[in-house]
Amino acid sequence: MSEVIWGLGTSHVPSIGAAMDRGLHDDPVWSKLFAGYQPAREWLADRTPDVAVLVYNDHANGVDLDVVPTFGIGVADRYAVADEGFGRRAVPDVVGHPELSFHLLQSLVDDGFDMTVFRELDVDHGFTVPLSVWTPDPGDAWPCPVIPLMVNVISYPQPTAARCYALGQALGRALASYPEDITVGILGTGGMSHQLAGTRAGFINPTFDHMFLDAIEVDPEKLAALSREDYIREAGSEGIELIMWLVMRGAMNAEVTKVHTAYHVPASNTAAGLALFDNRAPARA
Amino acid sequence: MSEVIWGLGTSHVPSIGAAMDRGLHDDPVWSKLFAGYQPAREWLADRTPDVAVLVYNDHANGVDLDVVPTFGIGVADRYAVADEGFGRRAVPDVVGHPELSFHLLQSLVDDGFDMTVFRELDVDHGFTVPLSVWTPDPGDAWPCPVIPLMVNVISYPQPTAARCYALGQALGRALASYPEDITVGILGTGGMSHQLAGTRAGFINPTFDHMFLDAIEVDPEKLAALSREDYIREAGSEGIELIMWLVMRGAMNAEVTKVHTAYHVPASNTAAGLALFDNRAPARA
Amino acid sequence: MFMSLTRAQAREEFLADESAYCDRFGLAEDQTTAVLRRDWQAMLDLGGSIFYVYKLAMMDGLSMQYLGGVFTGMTEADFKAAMLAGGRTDV
Amino acid sequence: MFMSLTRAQAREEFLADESAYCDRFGLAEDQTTAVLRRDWQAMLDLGGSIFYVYKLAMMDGLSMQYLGGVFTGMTEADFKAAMLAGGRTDV
Ligand SMILES: [Fe+3]
Ligand SMILES: [Fe+3]
Repeated sequence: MSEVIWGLGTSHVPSIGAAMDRGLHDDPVWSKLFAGYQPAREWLADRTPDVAVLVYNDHANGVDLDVVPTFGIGVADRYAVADEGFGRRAVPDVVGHPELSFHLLQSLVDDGFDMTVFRELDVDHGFTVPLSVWTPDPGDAWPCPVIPLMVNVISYPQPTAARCYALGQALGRALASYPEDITVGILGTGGMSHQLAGTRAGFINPTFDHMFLDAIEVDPEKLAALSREDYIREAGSEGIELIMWLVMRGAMNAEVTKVHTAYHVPASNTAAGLALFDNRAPARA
Repeated sequence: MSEVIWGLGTSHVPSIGAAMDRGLHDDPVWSKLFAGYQPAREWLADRTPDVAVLVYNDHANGVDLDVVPTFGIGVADRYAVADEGFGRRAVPDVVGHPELSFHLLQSLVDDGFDMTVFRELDVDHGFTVPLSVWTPDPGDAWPCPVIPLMVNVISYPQPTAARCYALGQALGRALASYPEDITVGILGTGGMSHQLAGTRAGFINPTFDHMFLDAIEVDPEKLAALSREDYIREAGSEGIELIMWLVMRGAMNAEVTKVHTAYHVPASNTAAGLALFDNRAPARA
Repeated sequence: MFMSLTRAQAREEFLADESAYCDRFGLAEDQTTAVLRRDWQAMLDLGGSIFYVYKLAMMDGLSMQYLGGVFTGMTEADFKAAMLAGGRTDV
Repeated sequence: MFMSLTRAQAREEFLADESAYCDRFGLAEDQTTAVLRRDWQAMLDLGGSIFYVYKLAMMDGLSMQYLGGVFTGMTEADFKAAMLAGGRTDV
């Protein structure tokens, strides 16, 4: 069986990637955000898994909005970095893990999750920014193969938070039944509170965000019980991306150990948050 | 609420469409097949619903195999007839029903079905041949708006028969909760036994097909309990298309009244079957 | 149509003749007008996704914070300042 | 690549230079060879879906029953006759 060793929740704001690509680590606007990432990056550097599963959403870059899958999974051996309208980010393409992808696909479909399969997929900032948060200087390659798990959060009706949490639990079962002994890291991405368009553009709700950062560790069921409308009202129309953290959390043990959390406003128009959890029982740490 | 008034299961063999398009109704190879359709066509001609939902699969014509949704639903106001490699069939484009589509989409997603949404979709023989079986001479337009419900049956892993039956039941609930009083016909398409490629090419299993034609009326649970492998072994690699009849059946009442069934071998390489059920209680017929 | 702007060549074609490019993709007249006039609010009102609309803004060298200002009736500088001050917590 | 054959113009381009067309889509050498030689079984073995492969057969004016013959070592006439006799019920 494969073992989930950690789970990382993180925002995927494009400007975080842009700031890193332009070397603004020490810029006064950005330094506080990046300082908040540092303890997580150090802990993760010593715990590179054999494979990572990255739960994210595309922003009309890899997939046209004419076709909107609720849940998708990549089964390719390579995912190119997308050109989002201004040339692609200068970061490595993503190496996949087709064997584990196919195992997860089959397990999830048999478990009643109606996955859309991507044999080809370009990945956008929703995917590459979390990789950069994890690994600021990847060099020629990201630390390990990564499997994309795509969630529709940008087009109504999004899946419910409860369904995302259930997908995470099914993902946990699927990983546990993989024949090989490998270690896995899971990334849940997006959020935190933000709204890009409309009269509420610029909306930020730190109270909700802090509640979320606490509850994702100790009481994910509470977050899974919130409706689509709850998320949009409390976290803004794009804050509903937070439901993707529940997929990550669902794949982990009931009890996890918090390694680090960070919260910063703003990254561009968005509240940026990070939460890193150790999935191994304390005795084994 | 909307009311499902009938359910029609039918094969969608492309050569049936081609034979109709070339006026081969009375050709000796085809006349027996078309004679079998006649009673169903007459019954249906008097019972045109306000909208139809057509459960089908695409054959790498409307959607590239690089992206394979397990379940998809169209929400467009129009679906063009696809060019499958030899020019499009000379039949009308399909008029959709976006309002009912959106209602079904929302209900199904809230009910835990992970639909892929198609805002644009070309429909191939899997869609237009069943429409021709229902309505041989559509003239300028099909009898009513039709909503495509797409199922992956051509790429492993297909959804289980049980999941298809559950989708049908959810579809039935979604239709029942539609605010307007409209009548609906449901078409489940594909099958019956056939295999196109490999050493078993040409495989036909009339015993299984007749069992299926009986059980789809009186014991759909039995068919829903069969595995993917059962279908492929008993009905051939493309015979697994029959799981789409279970979506149709699931949306109907526990008890339905058989109007007509027909069975014919071969339509090209395929066993062609038809089953028409009245969903109204006998007292109302 | 905005999806096509993820290809560099398409971006050149668009800039060369914006109106012809809109025609090519079958945009309605009010949609084309909104694009040509850069009426960002109208693009949203006519059904454009913010993620598509943003692709056009990026080509114009405009930021999401500029758009945020447009949607809320602020200047870009005021919108940026509001974000740096912790965002709009009261809406 | 086979998906592109649903467009009439692409079919013309393919027929004009099949090998160049395969290159354009990045087919491996063994895949290109299978296409050029119309080695239908090899196309399947190399991972081609029957529904893609059939698009090529259709362009050649070949039927699914011709392919059925190829896969089972029969002539098209024999395969057709077997189907008309009720199909292959014993495999
Ligand atoms: Fe996002
Ligand atoms: Fe079919």
